[in-house]
Amino acid sequence: MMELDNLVWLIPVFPLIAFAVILLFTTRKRVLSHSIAIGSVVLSWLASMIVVVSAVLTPDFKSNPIHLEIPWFTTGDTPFVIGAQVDALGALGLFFVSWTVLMIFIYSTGYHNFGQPVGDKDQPGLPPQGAAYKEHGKTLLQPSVEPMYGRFFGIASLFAFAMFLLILADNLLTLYIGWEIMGLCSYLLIGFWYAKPSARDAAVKAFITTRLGDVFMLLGLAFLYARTGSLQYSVIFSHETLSSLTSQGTGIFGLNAAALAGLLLFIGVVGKSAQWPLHVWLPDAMEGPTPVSAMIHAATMVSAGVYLAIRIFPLISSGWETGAPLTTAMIVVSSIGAFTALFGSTIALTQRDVKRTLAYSTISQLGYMIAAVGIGAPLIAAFHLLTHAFFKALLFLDSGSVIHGMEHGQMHSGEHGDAQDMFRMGGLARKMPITFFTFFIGALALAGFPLLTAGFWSKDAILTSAYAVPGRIIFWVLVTAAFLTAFYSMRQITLVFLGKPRTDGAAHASESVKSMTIPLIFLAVFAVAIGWIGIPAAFPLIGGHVPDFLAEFLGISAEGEVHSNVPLLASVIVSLGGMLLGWLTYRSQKGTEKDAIAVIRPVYNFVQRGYDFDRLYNVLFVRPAKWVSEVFTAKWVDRVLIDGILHTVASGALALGSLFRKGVDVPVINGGADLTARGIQRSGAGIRHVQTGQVQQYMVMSIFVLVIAAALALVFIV
Amino acid sequence: MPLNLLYAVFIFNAIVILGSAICSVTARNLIHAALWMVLSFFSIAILFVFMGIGFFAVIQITIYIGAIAVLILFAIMLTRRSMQEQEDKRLKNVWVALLAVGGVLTVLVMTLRQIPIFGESISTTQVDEMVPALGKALTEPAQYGLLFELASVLLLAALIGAIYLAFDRKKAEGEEK
Amino acid sequence: MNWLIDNILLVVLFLPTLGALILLCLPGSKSRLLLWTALGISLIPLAFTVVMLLRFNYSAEGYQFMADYQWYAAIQSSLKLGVDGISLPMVLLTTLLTPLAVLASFKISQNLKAYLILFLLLETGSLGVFVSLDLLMFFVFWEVGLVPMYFLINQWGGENRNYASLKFILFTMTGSLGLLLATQLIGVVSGTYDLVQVVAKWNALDQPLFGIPIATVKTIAFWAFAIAFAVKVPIWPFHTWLPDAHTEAPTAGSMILAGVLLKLGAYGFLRFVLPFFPEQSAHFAGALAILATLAIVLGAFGAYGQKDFKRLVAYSSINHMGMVVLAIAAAAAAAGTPDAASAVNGSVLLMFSHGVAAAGMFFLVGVIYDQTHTRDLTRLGGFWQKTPVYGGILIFTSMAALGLPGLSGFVSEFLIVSGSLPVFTVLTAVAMLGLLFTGLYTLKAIRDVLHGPFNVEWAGHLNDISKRETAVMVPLMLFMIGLGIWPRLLLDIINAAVKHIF
Amino acid sequence: MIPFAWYLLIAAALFCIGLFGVLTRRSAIGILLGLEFMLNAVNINFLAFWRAGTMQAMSGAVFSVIIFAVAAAEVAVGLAIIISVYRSRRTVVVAEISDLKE
Repeated sequence: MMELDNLVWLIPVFPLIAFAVILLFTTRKRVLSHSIAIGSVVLSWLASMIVVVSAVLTPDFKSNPIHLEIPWFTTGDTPFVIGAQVDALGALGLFFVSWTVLMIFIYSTGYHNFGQPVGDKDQPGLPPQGAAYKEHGKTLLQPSVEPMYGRFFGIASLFAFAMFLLILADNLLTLYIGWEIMGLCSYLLIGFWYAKPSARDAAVKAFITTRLGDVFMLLGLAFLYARTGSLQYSVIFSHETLSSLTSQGTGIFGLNAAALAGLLLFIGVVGKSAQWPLHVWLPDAMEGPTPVSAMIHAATMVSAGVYLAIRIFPLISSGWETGAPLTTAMIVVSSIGAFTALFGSTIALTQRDVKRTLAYSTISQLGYMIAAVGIGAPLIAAFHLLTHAFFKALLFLDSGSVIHGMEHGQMHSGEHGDAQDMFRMGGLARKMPITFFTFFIGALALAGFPLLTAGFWSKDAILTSAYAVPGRIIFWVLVTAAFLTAFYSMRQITLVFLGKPRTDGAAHASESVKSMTIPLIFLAVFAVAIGWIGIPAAFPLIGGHVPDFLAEFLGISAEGEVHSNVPLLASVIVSLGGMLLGWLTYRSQKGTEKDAIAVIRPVYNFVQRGYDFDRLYNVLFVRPAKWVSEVFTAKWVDRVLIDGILHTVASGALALGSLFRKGVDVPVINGGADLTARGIQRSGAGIRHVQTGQVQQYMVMSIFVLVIAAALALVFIV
Repeated sequence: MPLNLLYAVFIFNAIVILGSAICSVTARNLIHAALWMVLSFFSIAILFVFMGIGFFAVIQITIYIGAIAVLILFAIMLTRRSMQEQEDKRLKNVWVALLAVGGVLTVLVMTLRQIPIFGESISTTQVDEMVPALGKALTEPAQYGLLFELASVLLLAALIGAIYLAFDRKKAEGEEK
Repeated sequence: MNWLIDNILLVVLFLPTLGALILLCLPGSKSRLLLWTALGISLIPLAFTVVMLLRFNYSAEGYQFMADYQWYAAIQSSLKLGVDGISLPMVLLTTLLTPLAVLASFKISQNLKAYLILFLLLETGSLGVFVSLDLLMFFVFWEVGLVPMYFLINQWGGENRNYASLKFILFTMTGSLGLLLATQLIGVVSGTYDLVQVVAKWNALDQPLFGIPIATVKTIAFWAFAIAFAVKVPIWPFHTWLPDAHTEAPTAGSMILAGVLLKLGAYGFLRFVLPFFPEQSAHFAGALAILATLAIVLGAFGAYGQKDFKRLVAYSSINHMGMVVLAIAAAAAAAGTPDAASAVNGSVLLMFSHGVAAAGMFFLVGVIYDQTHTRDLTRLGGFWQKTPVYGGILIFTSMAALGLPGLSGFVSEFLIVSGSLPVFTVLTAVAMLGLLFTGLYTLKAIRDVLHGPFNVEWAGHLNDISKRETAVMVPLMLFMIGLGIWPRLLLDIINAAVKHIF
Repeated sequence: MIPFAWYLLIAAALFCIGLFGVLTRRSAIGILLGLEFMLNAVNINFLAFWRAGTMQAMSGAVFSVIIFAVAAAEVAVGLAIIISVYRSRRTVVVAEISDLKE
């Protein structure tokens, strides 16, 4: 396997080199930039495929993962070892990441209008406004190429590098490095059109919200490292380490050390995978270009969170055995996941923006996976991660194609309006057949259309596992969410593609270029076919006739699992029922305003605003943070308290000095009545000064000092 | 009294003390503030009864409520008009002060917890027999006689000073005019 | 050649002074000549430092490149020089930043000769602190470093420079007062100022001194040292001189101040406080850790609360140096454990990477200030359109300062957190709040300078970063990325010392 | 039987409330009110400690008596000062008004 080893570490290196070359030398050259970027991704894709295929062909791959390592640094006498590793889960990740990334890169050339003229008014930092051209004496607009074309591919390459690094890491620290670099890239890409204040703020929000999780994650890493002396998977997930961690108490909520570390890391997952309560950044992240949305939401970044959750499952589930009641940590994880699944799908129901619907849908689907991890089915979560990556990437790229078509139509017809509002579309199926067809497949997969689509198989597997959990609350929550998902999927299809065009822009929309549609077709194939690799053996009728390839590869033991028909029936019913209901509700949509499900307007608006979490967080965190920084720390503590004491001491010293000067230099005899009078005047002025409240301020300060001194004395002396 | 009832009364009293004190320091109208203070002082007298030293309860009522509070009330009323003009509606530095006071409270409680007899209880039985002993202690030269004399001198000085301040200024103003 | 190798530290230490003398003889009107001479001279110590790095023996214990010169025999003080794994990175930092600071000063027009001479003297002062193995010499160099900085702020500073320079010198002098007394005490009691001998003799003392129990004497001396260094680091609440000094200092002055002078305090803790007072350090480590945590958290809050770009960066220094001190406190409390080794490694590495990143940040602030003559963040905005290269460099440097994995700050932060967490669990957790706010203020700066609609006030006034300015940033950026990817570049050297001391 | 701690806590809280008044009041009389609370808190402490002990040493009670006396004296003088200041200030205010009229 010597050649394979080299291939493994080369996979992330290609995009990294592309990033460096593009940003240092070729930002101004469009053809060169995208050739380098796509070339590097193709190389990575090729290498990944070789690795994945050889992994699949290796019979005992599960016990012999590819692994290479080097010491990174030494502290004291403890070396810190980093390395690359491809195990079954890693191969799975490598597979979907390399495919989706490649597709997204190709799509991006079309999306950024490669081959079109440069816009006259375009400037870096703003989306292209279109280029004017003359036809039959009339001035018309045509799409213009993105001004920062090269930079986009540079940053996107870095993003690809980070994701590959994360997948290939053999230890949590390297994973964290990829994780954070990806955070930076998502910041740069969401804020790609940085001159737009909304994009700028969305980028900051995304970075900070995920960083909140990351800070806890770093704490978890440090905790784990301090307890075990290593962060390598092979060490920390080994039996000895896990059992010793499980037996160590922490005194925090009665968790053992493994569970505490798991939960700390899980907070990072919550941030990255946009789970409630750190989900707020993801809908706003739609400000970035659409390929970015696809890359962040489907293929890479949010998947990274779930990937980590699956990786750290041994920590979260410490002390748990199959069939036993869930541990505290697992209850936390599964409830957050299930809640988010429901929560996200209700909001997705009310969105008007085609991309925001998908964003909330992503939140909800990630909730599914997290819930699956929480109920002890991490590999099923991995299955859903795989299928979701394909069909959600497909849906996002499709939505970009739709928006493109709409913008084109608007430029053509001179109509102005929100090109992303689904209620302003309609009837696009005939204008954009390929987009429609692929979108339809993606939406079916999202809705879990039975038997045919990938989404059905993975969702069904999750529901089956959830059904086995005592109490079944999570099962019913997930079923409800699945119903809503089917409903909004169909709502989206109906509003966007079916019926008659509701605006001029929609009437003049046109199909996107080939560089955009071909990746769509590829992804659509996967959105259907990838589910067939995981048909459980216990499935009625066809189960057993088709090999459950996935279970074999990942090593899920199929024995002992009873395939109940209740979850299967439930998933079929909610899927078909939800879709039917969605179609019935929206098939006769008229006008661009009214939404048929807006029965109670205030409630609808409230849900549409994402249950007002933005406002809540603004009041709870953002404004207090500003106050604490700007007023409390910068002004009171530093300027008033510390500098105040300093100035008091200084003016005291000055006063003492001037007193001596007056006492010695100006003899009292020379003074006379005049001086005395002035002295009295001055003292009067002094007292008036005192009365304005200076004394109270000084008192406050001295009290602070006293309190600090006393506290220190109490802590350290007594 | 059964113990629970005793506790209930004590806690109620404590709430009255602290509550009215808070009202007093935050009241916008100074007269209200003074009245709240009277209530608080009265409850403190009750606290002394709980301690079993009724004598001090009586002193508390006569001196604090009978003399000091009335004096303050009179002062407020005498200067009422200009006082209300001058008294701004809002308190100042509330948050800083709260922070400081909170710190003081924390430190105080931390310190108090280290007193060896912190966990003990005080009997509520009246111990009026100690009053003569107190009287003796105050007047005997060997004990606190000197202190007592000092206090009386202080009071005398205060008396004269107060009269002087209030009286002299008025006269001086009259002469100027 | 052999003489050179034997006396390499002496050469490195006094070459800048020699350079200052040469500059003194040059005509003050030829500014190009002065600048290039100063730059050339300051590059020589850097070259010698690289030689030392290459010849450094990773497995030897104790100090290397030692040299001893007779200075003042009557009080058993001599000019004794030597470096180990802790001081060598600091020497590298100093010799690296001085030429860059000179290169950053090409726009200075007023009294350039004096300005450059002060910079070279400053280099000698800082290097002296890092390489002297004699307490008295240490103190002399400690004070020597103050004077040039005072004049740099006072003569080439901004509007409020008198206040700032006075505050700077008063704070540090007040701190040094105790340091001087404690140094004298230790020197007199031990009968020598030699660092190696003092550690042995001073720690062996167990008899009462001057009728005072030895523990009390040591506690007092400990605090005298600790406060002097704490002011210099600076940790809360002795930090308020720093934002003022930075805001008023010229760009290159800020670079050296943040890059080198702040490290003197932390270095003092590692070199003197911990070895001299192991028991006292362990006993008071909690207090130190609390102050460090306050510095981390309040430093980050303070940075986020600023509207002045340079003040924001200045507060970020408080935040990062707080991390350094937290690690030192953890090492003091848990001396001898792997946690302590991890924490000290992290703190020295962070000292270096913060020196590089903070110097870069201050320089980038200066680049903008040179063009707009304002540092008010509310008046900037949208500069990325006009200055794409500058924008890229600023984001890169900010990310290094923020501790983005893959760049220099991260490994050190990870080591510090994992070293301090078992020792001061709660404080480290609280310090994470500071880390979150590090992200907030960094993004605030980028957001206000680069992003958003372009402020038309600056239309036509704004040029992208020049070649000379890029040349200042490139070496710094190489270090940021080099240390991020391959931390062994320095960690092997640092760990060689840490293994033997802690 | 009342826990000794309760008295101490009440006294500490009262002291802090009084301190709050002293720090936040704008007028002198308001500050004086706060001061009275603080004195009372001290008094409670003195008496509680005295009562908690053997009651043989009289110092606690004696100090409390002295505090009563001091408080009375302080209030008398304080109020006298305040009243006199007000007198003068009122005349100042009147003078300003008449200045404006001219």
